[in-house]
Amino acid sequence: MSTTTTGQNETDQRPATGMTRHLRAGLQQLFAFAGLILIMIVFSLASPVFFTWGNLVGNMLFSTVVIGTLALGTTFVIITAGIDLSIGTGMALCAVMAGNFITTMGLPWQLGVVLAILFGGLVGLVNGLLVALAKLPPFIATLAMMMAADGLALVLSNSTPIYIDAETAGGFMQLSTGTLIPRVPNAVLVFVVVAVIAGIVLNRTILGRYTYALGSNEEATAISGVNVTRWKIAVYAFAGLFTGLAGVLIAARLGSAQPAIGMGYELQAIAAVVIGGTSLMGGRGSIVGTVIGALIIAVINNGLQLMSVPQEWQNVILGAVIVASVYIDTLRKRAASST
Amino acid sequence: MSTTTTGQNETDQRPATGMTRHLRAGLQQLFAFAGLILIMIVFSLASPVFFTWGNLVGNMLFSTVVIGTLALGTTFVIITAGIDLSIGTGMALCAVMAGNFITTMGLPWQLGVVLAILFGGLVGLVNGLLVALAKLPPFIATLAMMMAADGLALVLSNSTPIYIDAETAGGFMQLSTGTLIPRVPNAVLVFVVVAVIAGIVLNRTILGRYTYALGSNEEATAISGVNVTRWKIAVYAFAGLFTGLAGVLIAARLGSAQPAIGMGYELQAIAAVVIGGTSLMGGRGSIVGTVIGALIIAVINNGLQLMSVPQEWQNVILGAVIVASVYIDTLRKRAASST
Amino acid sequence: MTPLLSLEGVSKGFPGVQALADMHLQVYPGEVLALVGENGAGKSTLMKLLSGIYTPDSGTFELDGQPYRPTGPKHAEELGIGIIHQEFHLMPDLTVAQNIFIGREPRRAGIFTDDRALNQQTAELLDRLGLDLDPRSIVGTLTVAKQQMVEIAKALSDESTKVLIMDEPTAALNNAEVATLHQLIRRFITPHTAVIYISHRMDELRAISDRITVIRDGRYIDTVTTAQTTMAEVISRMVGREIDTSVGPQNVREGREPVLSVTGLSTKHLLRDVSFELRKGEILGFAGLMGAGRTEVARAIVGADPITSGTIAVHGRQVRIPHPARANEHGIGYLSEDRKRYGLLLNLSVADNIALSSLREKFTSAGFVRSTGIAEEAREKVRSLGIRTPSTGQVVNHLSGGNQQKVVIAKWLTKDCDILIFDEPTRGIDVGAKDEIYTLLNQLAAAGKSIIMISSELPEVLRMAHRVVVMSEGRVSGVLDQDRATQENIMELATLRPDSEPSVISEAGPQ
Amino acid sequence: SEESGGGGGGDGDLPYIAIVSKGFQHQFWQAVKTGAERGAEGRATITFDGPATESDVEDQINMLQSAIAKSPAALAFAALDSRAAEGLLQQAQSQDIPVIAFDSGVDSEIPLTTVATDNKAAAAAAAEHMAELIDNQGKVAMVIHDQTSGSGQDRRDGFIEWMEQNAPDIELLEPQYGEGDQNLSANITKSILTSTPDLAGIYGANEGSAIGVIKGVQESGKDGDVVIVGFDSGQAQIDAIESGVMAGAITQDPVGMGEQLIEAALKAINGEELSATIDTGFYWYDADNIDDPEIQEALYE
Ligand SMILES: Nc1ncnc2c1ncn2[C@@H]1O[C@H](COP(=O)(O)OP(=O)(O)OP(=O)(O)O)[C@@H](O)[C@H]1O
Ligand SMILES: Nc1ncnc2c1ncn2[C@@H]1O[C@H](COP(=O)(O)OP(=O)(O)OP(=O)(O)O)[C@@H](O)[C@H]1O
Ligand SMILES: [Mg+2]
Ligand SMILES: [Mg+2]
Repeated sequence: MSTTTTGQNETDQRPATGMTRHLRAGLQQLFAFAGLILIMIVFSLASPVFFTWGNLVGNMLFSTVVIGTLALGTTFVIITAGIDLSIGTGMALCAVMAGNFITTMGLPWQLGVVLAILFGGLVGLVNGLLVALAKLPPFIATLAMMMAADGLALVLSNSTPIYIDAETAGGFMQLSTGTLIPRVPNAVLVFVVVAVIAGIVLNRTILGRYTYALGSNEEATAISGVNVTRWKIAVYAFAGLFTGLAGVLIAARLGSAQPAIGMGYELQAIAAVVIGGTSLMGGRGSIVGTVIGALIIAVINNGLQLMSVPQEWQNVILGAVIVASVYIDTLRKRAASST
Repeated sequence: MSTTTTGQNETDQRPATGMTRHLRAGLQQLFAFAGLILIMIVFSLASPVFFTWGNLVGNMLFSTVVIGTLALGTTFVIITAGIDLSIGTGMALCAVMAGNFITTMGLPWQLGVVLAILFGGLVGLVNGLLVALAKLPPFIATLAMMMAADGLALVLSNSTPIYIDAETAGGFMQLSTGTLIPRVPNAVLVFVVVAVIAGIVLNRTILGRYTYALGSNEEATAISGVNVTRWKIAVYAFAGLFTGLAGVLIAARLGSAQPAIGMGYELQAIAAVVIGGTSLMGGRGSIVGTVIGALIIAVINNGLQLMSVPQEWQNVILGAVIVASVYIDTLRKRAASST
Repeated sequence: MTPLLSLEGVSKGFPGVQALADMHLQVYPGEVLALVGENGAGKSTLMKLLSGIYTPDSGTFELDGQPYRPTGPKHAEELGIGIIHQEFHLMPDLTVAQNIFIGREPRRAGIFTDDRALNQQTAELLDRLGLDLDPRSIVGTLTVAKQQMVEIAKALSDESTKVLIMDEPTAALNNAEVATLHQLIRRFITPHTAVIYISHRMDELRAISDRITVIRDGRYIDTVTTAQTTMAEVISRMVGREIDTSVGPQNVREGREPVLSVTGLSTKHLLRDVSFELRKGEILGFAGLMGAGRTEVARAIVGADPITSGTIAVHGRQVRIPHPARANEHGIGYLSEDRKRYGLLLNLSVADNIALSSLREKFTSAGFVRSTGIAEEAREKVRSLGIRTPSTGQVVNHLSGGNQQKVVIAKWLTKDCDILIFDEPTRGIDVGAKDEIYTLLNQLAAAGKSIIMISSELPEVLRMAHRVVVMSEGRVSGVLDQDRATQENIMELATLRPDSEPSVISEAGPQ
Repeated sequence: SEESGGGGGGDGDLPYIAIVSKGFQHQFWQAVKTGAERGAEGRATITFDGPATESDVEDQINMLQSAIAKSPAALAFAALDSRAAEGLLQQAQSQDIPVIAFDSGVDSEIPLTTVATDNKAAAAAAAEHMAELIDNQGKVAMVIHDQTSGSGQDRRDGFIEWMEQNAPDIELLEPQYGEGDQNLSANITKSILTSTPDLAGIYGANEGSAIGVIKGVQESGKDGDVVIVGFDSGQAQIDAIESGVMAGAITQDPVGMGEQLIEAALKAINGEELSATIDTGFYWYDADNIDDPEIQEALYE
C-alpha cells in the first residue's frame, strides 16, 4: 500500500502501527528535531560565529518570531484540513491598525496592542464565516482575504508607513527589542509564551480536540452532535489572533506600521507548519512540530547568510533542505506504516 | 447535508439518481460562465471603452494569456488533488532558458522555443518525482521547487534580463505580438490552441482519465492495477510543459527573459482554476471552467483599471468578486446536492 | 481432488495484534467456500494477503498446485484471483463504466480513450450479470447498494478469474439484491473456478456455500459441509459458546407515553408525509427495502438533512432541529449506517472517538479537557462492549469493521441520550457481537431509553422491535404492533405501492 | 489607478494625464504621486498606476495598455523594461498621445522628454561619502532592495564602481538583497554584522533597505561602531540621521519629479518645446544640512 499513500494522504485505509496520537506526534517531532540538530551541526562547522548565543538568540530566534507566530495560528487551521493564505497581508493590516490605534487615535499603546490582536481575530472570524458558513474552499476564501487585506492595509494607512511615536509609545517598541531577561529580546520571550499557550489550547482544551476532529472527519463530527460550523469559525478566529500578534510584533520591531510588508510570509509560515509534520489533509499535527519547522527555516536562512552564500543560491538551498527534511519525515512515516 | 459539507468537500452529493459527468461538468461551467457574463455587463455599463474589440481581445484576452496557460497545466495537477506552487517562478526559469537558448547559445528561435517548453516539462518531472516517488506533500514539494526555480532563474541569467535580439529572433516576438489573424495577437491564438489541446487530453486520453482517477481515489486506482506512481509523474511533467510555454510567451511578449518575474502568478493561476469550478480535493474539474476562471480574473483587473478605481481598492474588489463568484458556484452545488 | 487454492501455516501480525496465526485453508474447484469468524477474527486480513496487499510474516500459498506469491492486487488479478473488498475501492467521481474498466479501458491509437466502446462493453457486462446500472452515471452519486453492485461487476468483469473472493459483499444489500448476487455467483462457478465468501449473515451461508471454514482469533478452527450442519453449530464454533436465537422482543407493553412524535415529515427528495410516534422505553423497528427512505427519516429528524414540511415534538414539546448539534441538545443520537463516513474519526484513537459526542458536558471543565476521565470512560466501554483493540489509544482505522461499529455505539452510550436512532446497527457485525448488541439494546430500552432501530434484516427486526414502522418509497406504509409483525405482513407493506391500500391489517395504517 | 483632481478617466474638461510608474507601494513612488497630484491641482486630472514590485514587468505592461486604452491627453511612463514597452509606446504615438518618460530613461525615440535622476551617479555619491567617513579603509557591506530592477542594479553598481576606482583599500562584501522589506533587511544586516564583526560601513540602497540596516545595527547594539549610509528618505531614516545613528543618505527628489513630469506633460499637451532631459537631481543629506530648505523640499516622511 505504500505505493499508493502520498505524504499528504494519510487518512486512507493503509496499514500502520497502532500508535496513540501523542506517541506518533512525539516521533514526528523527534525526527523533525533530529533534522534541525543535523542542520545546526553543519552550520556550526561551517561558521565559527553560528553557534554563539548572540547569533542563535539575538539573530536566528529573533528573526523567526514573526513567521513563527503566524505559523502557530496556521497550525490550527491546517489541522482542520484548511489553509490560510491571508496571514501575510493580514499581518500587515493588523500592524497598520496598531499604528492607527496608537499613533492616529493616540490610545495607550497597551490598549492599542490588545485591539490590534483582536482585529486579527476579526480578520480570522471573517475567514471562518466564509469557510464555515458560506462554505467556500479555505484556499479561495483566504486567497480573497489575502488580496483584500493587502488593499485595506494601504487604504487605512494612505499607503504610507505609520510611525509609532517613541516618546508616547516607547514601551511598544520594547515589546520587541527590549530585554526583560538579559540577552533575550522580548520578542523571543513573547514567542515562547504564545507557543506554550498554543500548545495547551491544542492539546488540552475542547477547541483543540474539535480542531483535530474537524480535520479528521468533519461529517462524522457533525453527526456526532458537534456544531461544526460554530467551532470551525472559532478555529479561524482564534488563529487570527496570532496574525494580529504578528502584526504587533513586526510593527514593534520596525517602530512603524508598514502597509506593504507581509506578502509571501504566509508561504513561509505554512512551510514551517508542514515541515513540522502537520498534515495538510488535516487531523494531525502539533505545535512543537511547528516550532521546530519554523526554526529549521530560520536556521537555514541565518546560516546561509553567515556563510555569505550568494543570495540566489540561498533560495535554491532552502528549497533543497525543505525537500530533504520533509522527505526524511516521510521515510519515517512509511517505515512506521509498511508491514 | 448542508450542516456537514464544506465548500471543499464536494464528494458527498447524492442526487437521487446517478448523474452523468458531462451533465455535472456542464452545470458547473454554465454557472461560472453566467458569472463572467454578469461581470462583463457591469463593466460595459461602467466604461465606454470596455466592450470594444481592441480592449477585449487586444488588452483583456492578451493580458490573460500567461496566467491562463499556467492555469491550464495546473488544472491537471489540481484534479489529481495536488497543487503546484512552482509554476510562477518555474515560468521565469523557463523564460530565462529560452533566452539562453536563443540569445546566449544563438540557437534558431524555433528550436529554442521547443527546448524551453521541454525544460518546463523537466521542472514538472522533478515535481512529479518528489510527489509520486519521494511521497512529499505536493504543497511542500512544489513550494521547494518554487524557491529553487526562483534562485536558478537568477543564477542562470546573472540576475539580469536576457534580451532577445530582434534581428535574429524577430519571429520569436511575433509569437506573442504578431497577428496571423488580423486584430488578434498570436499569443491569444496560441492560448486558444493549447486550451483546446488541454481539453482533449483531459477528456479523451488515458492520461486525462487517470488524472481524474488519481484525484478521485488514489488507493482504489492503485488497487485496480494502475501504476499510480508513473502516471502521477506523467501528470506533473505534462503540466510542466504549460509552465514552459508560459515562459516562452512572456519572454516573447516582453522581448526579454525577466528572471525575477512570476512570483505570485501561481496564486492567480490556481485562483483561476478554482473559480472555474475545479475542486482542490481532486477528482473533478474541467478545462472550460479554468478558461472561464482565468477570464473572470482578467476581466476584473482590466475593468477596474479602465474605471480608474484607486489601485489599493482594486485588490479589495478582486478579493470580493472572487468570493462572490465562488460563493454562487457553491450555492449552486448545494442546490444540486439533494438537500 | 487437488485444491484450487491452498494456504499453509500463514501468520500475519500487526503491532499489538496477531491478526492471523498458523492459518490453513483449502478451496476446491467448483465450490463456494464460506469463511466465517467473529469481528477481528482475521478474515479481511487473510483476503488482503491473498490479494498481495499485505505480505505474510510466514506461510505459503498454492494456486493450481503452483506456489502463489502475489506482489500486488494487479499481479493477483493476473494470476487469476479477483477480490471484492470489505470497504469499497471505487473512484466516486468516475462513471460506472470508467470504474469497472479502470486500467483496462479500451484505447484508440494507444493514448486515446474510447468511451463509446467502454460504455458498450460495460452495458453488455451489466446485462450479462443482470445488474440494473447506467454505465454513464457517476459512482459517487449512487446509493451504497448500487456502489456495491459496481464493485461486484468490476470483480466479475475479468473473465480469467479463477478464484473470486468476496469480503462481506452483501453488507449493504437487501434480500432481492442478495438473491441476484447469489445467482451471479452460481453462474460464475465452473469446474475450474471457486469462490471464497465472507459473510456474517448465516441464512446466506446456508443458501450459497458448499463448505464453511470457521476461524477464531486468527486461528483455523474447523471446516464443515454446509448441508450437514446447523447454523447453530457453526455459530457456537465461531464464538466458542452457544447462542440462543429463539428469543423475541422483551417487555413489550401498551400505554407507554410518547417521547418523540413526528408528523407530516417531508423532504425535498424522498420523504412524503411521514408520521409516527416513539414511546418511552420501546424499541421501534423501521423496516423497508433499501432506498425506502429510512435513513432519510433518521437524518431528517436529527437535522442532518433539511425538511420541507412536518413537525417534530420531543416529550410533547415541538422543537426545531436545524442541525445535529441541536438534536444532541434534545437528547437524540443517531448512529449512521455508513460508519466510516458519518461515524468515525478514522485517524484518531478509540478514546477520542468514544468521547466525541459528550466531550463538552462530560469531559470538559472551563474549556479544558480531562484526558484521564476520557481514558477511564473509554476503557470502561471497551470492556463492556468487548471491543477488540490493543488499547484505547489504538487508531480506529486499524480496528476490524465490526469493532469499529462497536466504537460508534460506545460513543452514543457515553453520551447517554434518551432517544437513540440505530441505523443498521449490526451491519458487518458477527453473530456473537450481534447478540451482545441486542442484549444491549434491550437493556437500554429497559432502562427507559427510547430506541429506533432501522434494519434491513427482518429476523433482527422481528426479534427486537416492540412495534414496526414499515416504509415504502419514502412513505410510511404501515405500523405493525408486535403481535401483527410477521415476515409476510412486513414484506407486503414494504413492497406496497403508495397508492394501493394495504389488504392485510388496514387498521394498522399510520396513526 | 489612483484618480485625483476630480473627473473620470479621460472625461471632464481638465486634460487627463495617465501616469504609469515603476511601483506603487514603496514610499518613493508614493512621493512621486504626491508631487504629481500637487502639480496637477486644478490643471489636470491624473491616474497613477504601478506594479506591486519592480519585477512585475508584465503587470506594468498591462497597466500601460489600459492607460492607453483610456486615450489620455498625455502619458507619463517610468519603464521597468524599455524594450517590453516599445510596441505600446508606438501605439500611443500613433494615437498622438504625447509620452513623457520619468525616473529612468526609456531608450526609445518616442518620449518627448525624460524627467529623470541618475541612480548610478547618486549611488557613486553615496560611495564617496561612505569612503570619506571611514577614511578609505575597512570592510563595507551593501543591502540592496532588488537585484534585477534597474534602480536596484544602478544603485548597487554605481556604489561598487566608484569604490573600485577610488578606494582600493576598501573591501566590499558580497551584496545582499532584502526585497526592500525592512524586516528581512534587518535580519540580513544582523547576520552580516555577526559574520563580519569588524565591519566599517554598511549601505542601504533604498528606504526599506536603509531602515532595515538601521534596525539591524541597533538590534546588534552596534550603533556608532558602524557607519551607515542610506538612500531615499522616510521618517525612520530622517530620525536616524538626526540622532546620529545614520551618517547620512542620498535623496533624490521624488516629489519634485512628480511635479515636473506634470509640468512637462502639460507643456506637451499645449505643444510647447521640451528639453530632451529634465534632471531632477539628487542630494546628500546628513545631520548638518538636513534642515536646509532645498533638502527639506526633497525629503518625504
Ligand atoms: N492495518 C492494521 N493495523 C493494525 N491492526 C490491524 C490492521 N488491519 C487489521 N488489524 C487487526 O487485525 C485483526 C483482524 O482484522 P480483520 O479486518 O481481518 O478482521 P475481520 O475478520 O475482517 O473482522 P470483520 O468481520 O469485523 O471485518 C483485528 O484485530 C484488526 O484490529
Ligand atoms: N441526501 C440525499 N440526496 C439525494 N438522495 C438521497 C439522499 N439521501 C438518500 N437519498 C436517496 O434516497 C433513497 C433512500 O435512501 P435511504 O438511505 O434513506 O434508504 P433506506 O431506507 O435508509 O435504505 P438503506 O438505508 O438500507 O439504504 C436512496 O435512493 C438514496 O440514494
Ligand atoms: Mg473484515
Ligand atoms: Mg439506511
